[in-house]
Amino acid sequence: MNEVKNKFISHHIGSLLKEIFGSGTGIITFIGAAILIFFVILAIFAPQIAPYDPTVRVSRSLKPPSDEFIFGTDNLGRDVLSRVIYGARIALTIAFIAVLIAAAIGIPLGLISGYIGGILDRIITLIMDAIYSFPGLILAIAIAAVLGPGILNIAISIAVVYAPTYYRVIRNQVASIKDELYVEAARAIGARNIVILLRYILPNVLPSVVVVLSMNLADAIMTEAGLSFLGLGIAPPTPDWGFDLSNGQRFVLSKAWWGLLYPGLAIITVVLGFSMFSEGVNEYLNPTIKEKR
Amino acid sequence: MRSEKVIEIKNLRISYLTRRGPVSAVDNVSFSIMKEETLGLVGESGCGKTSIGNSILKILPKNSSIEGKILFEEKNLVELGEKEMQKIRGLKISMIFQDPMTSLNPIMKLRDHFVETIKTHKPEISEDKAEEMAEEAFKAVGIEPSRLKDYPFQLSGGMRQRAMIALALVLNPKFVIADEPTTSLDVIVQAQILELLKNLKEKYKMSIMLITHDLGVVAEMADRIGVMYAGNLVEEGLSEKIYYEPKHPYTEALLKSIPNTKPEDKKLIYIPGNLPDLINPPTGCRFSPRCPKAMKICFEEEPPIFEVDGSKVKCWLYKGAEIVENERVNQS
Amino acid sequence: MSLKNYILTRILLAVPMIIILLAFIFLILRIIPGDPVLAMLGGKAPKEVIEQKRHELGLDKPLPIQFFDYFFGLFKGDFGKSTLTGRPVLDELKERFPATVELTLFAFVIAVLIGIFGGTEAAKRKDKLPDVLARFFAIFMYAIPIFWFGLMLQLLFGVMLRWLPVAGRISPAIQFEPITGLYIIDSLLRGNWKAFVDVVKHLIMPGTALGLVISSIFLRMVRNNMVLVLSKDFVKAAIARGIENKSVLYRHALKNALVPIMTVMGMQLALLLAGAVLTETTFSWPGLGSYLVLKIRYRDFPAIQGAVVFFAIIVVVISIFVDIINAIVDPRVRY
Amino acid sequence: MKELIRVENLKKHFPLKRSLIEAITRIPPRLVKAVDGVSFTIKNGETLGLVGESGSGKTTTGRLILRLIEPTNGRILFEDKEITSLKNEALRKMRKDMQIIFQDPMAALNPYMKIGEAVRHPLKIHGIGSSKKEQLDTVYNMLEKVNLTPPRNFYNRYPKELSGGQRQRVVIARALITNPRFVVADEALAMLDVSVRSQLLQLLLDLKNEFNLTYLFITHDLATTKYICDRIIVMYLGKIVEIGSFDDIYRSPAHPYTKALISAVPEPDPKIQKSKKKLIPQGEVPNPINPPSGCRFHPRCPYSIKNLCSVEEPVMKEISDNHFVACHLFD
Repeated sequence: MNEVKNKFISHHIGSLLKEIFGSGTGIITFIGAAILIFFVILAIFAPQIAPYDPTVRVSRSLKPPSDEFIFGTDNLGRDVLSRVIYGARIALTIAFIAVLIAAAIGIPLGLISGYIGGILDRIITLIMDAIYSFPGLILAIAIAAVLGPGILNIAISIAVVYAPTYYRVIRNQVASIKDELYVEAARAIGARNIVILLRYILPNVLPSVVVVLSMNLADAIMTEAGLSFLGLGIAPPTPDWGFDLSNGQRFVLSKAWWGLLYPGLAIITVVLGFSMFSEGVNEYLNPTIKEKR
Repeated sequence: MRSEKVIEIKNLRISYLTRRGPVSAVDNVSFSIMKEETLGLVGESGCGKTSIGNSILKILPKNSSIEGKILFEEKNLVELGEKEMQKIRGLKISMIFQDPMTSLNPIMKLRDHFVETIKTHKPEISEDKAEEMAEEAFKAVGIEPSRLKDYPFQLSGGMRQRAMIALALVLNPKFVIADEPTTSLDVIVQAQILELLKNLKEKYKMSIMLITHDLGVVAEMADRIGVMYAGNLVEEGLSEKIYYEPKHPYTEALLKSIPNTKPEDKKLIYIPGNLPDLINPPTGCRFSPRCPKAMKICFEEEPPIFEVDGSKVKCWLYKGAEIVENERVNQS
Repeated sequence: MSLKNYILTRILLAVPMIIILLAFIFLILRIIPGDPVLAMLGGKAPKEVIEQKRHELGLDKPLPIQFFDYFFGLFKGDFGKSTLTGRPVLDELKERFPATVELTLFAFVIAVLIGIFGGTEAAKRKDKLPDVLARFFAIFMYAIPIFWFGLMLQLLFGVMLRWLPVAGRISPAIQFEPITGLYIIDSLLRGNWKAFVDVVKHLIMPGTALGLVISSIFLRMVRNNMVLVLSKDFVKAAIARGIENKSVLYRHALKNALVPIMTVMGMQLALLLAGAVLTETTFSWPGLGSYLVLKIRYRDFPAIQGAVVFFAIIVVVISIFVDIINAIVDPRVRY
Repeated sequence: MKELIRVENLKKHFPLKRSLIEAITRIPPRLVKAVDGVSFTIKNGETLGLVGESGSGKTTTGRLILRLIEPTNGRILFEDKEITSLKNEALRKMRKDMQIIFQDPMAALNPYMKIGEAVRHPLKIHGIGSSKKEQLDTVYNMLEKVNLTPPRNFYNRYPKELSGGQRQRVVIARALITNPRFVVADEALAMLDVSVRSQLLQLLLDLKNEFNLTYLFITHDLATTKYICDRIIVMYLGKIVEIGSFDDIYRSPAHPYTKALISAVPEPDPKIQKSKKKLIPQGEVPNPINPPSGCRFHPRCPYSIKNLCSVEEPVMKEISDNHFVACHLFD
């Protein structure tokens, strides 16, 4: 389980924060949730919040931050602040869709594979392990290259990378819970398989599902940013943090730092937000965590 | 009569700082161990017996604090620095742990455990000589010396505990702390190990402090027994005295509640209630809430230690007897 | 099981893994909706040209045949021909490979050094200031997208301070004949001091950017495993035998803590390769990663497939290697 | 007394996991012969002790009788009815009458289930009690019987909020709520503190009398059997070596292994201890993958007979009334 979690950026961050703040998990969850709500609001109400149209030239090119354009303007004279605000839309949408697809593939497979076991389990595990061991970004790049741009296509590319992670978490949990003494106890009192699955195994797996889900969102955002930085994301002029960064890179030599700084900070903040939130959820949903045997 | 004290513990207090507050794990405990003597320290889990063992070698966790005196070779170990403690550990005082599986480094050959220990304390000894010493130690505990090149996991449970004992004794320490040395073993292997310990004690003329929850194990090994309850040493005396004439109601109850091997003695007696919470220990005597003989004073005032018939008892039943130690006097 | 048997088993186990990975890559690049030829030529190409191209690439054959062609081709070292340059893909990959190795190894060494020493010291001083600082470093470092970090370094050290070159592997002005392809080694072998300084200057920024980001994972892993191991009985037992602190920390604890970490480190090395794609793009580093991105831009599908397969093989080789080291360090693995 | 359980030639061989090379080369998996042909009966209302060291197969035997694991061979009869091949529904229905108390009470309780719900669940599964209220009353009643009082306070707690002894009381309550006839107590007291252990032993005795239970009391600790067991079976490496009444086993043990086991129990009484003759065999229990030939105890047995014990497996013989032993010394 832990080994699987290690692949999640957000897991590292979240539990580190937990370690630092000690019992103050509430604070971490709260800050995480606040950041997430903030970005969700930005995404939903972007037209109302953003001062300018993000795709339209509103000033001269590469204007440094000023009172009028507090984040400056990019090479096409577009307002960087507005683009950062609108960027939340693409980032969050793709992340959510990707995570849903990955979960929809990985979770049922993991449940079946873990509970039934046997040869089917071995085969699925072998395939999933092979995909899992492959560097995710390169896989996503290859798939995105074939599929071409588009929100759904990018989401699929990311989902393929993360589906094995869900599978592994769920499968390993189910397989180990199946051997727990309380499952044997349930059989000893005469519970049916379906009752065992629903009342004894599922409640014990659910927390990991929720935690993995929220951790995965952070990683999906990172991967999406990486893909669009490489030019494999949404077609311009749609505002997208990763694309804006690769666009801004061309003007590094002109010292136009504002085009680079703000989209990057946006990515970092969202990733931190998801990490904090998922760790808090982890703590909340896991009644065994506080008191050890 | 052996009268020379190997180690003397005076007014020892150990507490742990936890999230719920400080836990007073050991409260004002004093006792000594004589040369070539085996003292058994008995009690249920959480009574503080392991804390005492660890405090002597100063290997308590970081959230702990020690007060009092642990006198060994005219030095107070409580005040000794880490460098000086290192010179004592393993050389003069050794420890045998409960679980030999987890107490040996899993990815280190047994031979290297020995060589490392010997070379640390006696750098002048050559590696070959150290290996020879390890072989001797293995022979002494009844393991084939060729098994030194194995890893701990390749040995059976009983063999591992033998190896652990050999490692503890390789530098011929004069004092050995054995912390539940047979708890994780099966009955027959336990008997083998106890027998081995007894023989080795005779051979190497060392003192042993045997920590265990099992009164039977203590009776097999110990000359004297100390009974602990909730951080207090409630009774201390010669083994036979403790068994035939227990003075403290807890000792009495504990003796009755453990099964003996007499087939006719089938009456089951148990101590009602639960162990106290050491964050808020009961006022007065810590056993008072469960004690069948508790009097008014037991709930109000902590009993001093009385000397009764050669035993030391921390119980108000013996009010009027000579007070060995009154903690309010000694506290300063 | 003897070490030899273990290694044999491990290599045997890698065979199905490689087959699955190759099949997976094949399936993704051939079956997923979207036509590589159309994507290559654009929608407006005449039908005959498309058919011609299909035939050229063997795409008109039935799928299983295509798969076997591809599979046995790979077996013989035939990675196909680039549609962009017309050269064998394998040759192009071989040219690019040393650059990626140099960057990745440099970053890996930085990450391991920071991870092991930082993590050990943090664990030793658990909950004290150095530990808290180390943990904060790990949190923020890992939330930073590597390419953004690279851009910020470029901006600061390349553009504003002008200390280091912004991009590339070596200055064009420097005349220098490579031997192994690893420029640092080559420049030393040639005794070309000027080239060496130049190469190192080029390597510092991308290598450090990549290394620092990955170091946060190592740091955290080493720290947490060390904290766990330090609480184990055998550490207490070692202290109780009078073993010195340093010896307990590094000889007993660290070695044990590294056992589980090593597997993850191997995986991270593979992850580093992925990170290298972004880093190479950011710093115009002429390695496999920027090769892949370049080929994607020109829709050179044989080259894309070749590069991905190449990555897959590297990953499998690394994982075998790591498992074998693990079995040497920890004998329990073999049984 | 009527017989409640009959076990005939019961075997359980667990296959070891093969390595890849072994699987490819079709080397048959090695077997751990955990239980290797045991036969015995349990009479209605008695408590049968099953004693042995780790690796003796005692826990596996308990689980086999309850059909929690599938036997490799042999028959199990419950009230003269064969239950060895019961499937699905019939097997589930049978569970109402046969229950188990586990060693580790924390692991035996679902951490996400309130303890009241855990105790009530068997009632729901078997449709006992017409209404929720009736079931709740039954549960409260049971919680009170195991001394978790007041029961309403305990009902809504989670396992982690209880002490070890209290958790074990919950497990006992859950096992007894369906009014079973037969209960397997699998090292049920091993993980508890001395003072709690005797409390729970007393509880088990009280409940046995109240519900007219039949116990199979599995333990490694010979000394506790005397308070509760009428008869005792001693197992060694998957085989039964001796069966007899408590007095037979305790006062006149026949098998050298039983003797060793008894003399190895640490004796708190210093006088007895000094006079007691120790008969401790050398070495440890061998690996059940390759058990010794003939009598499995012969390599460690001080009385081993040359060319007999190592070759021929001893059969069960009745040496006195209902006292059976499998040893060549009694041929």
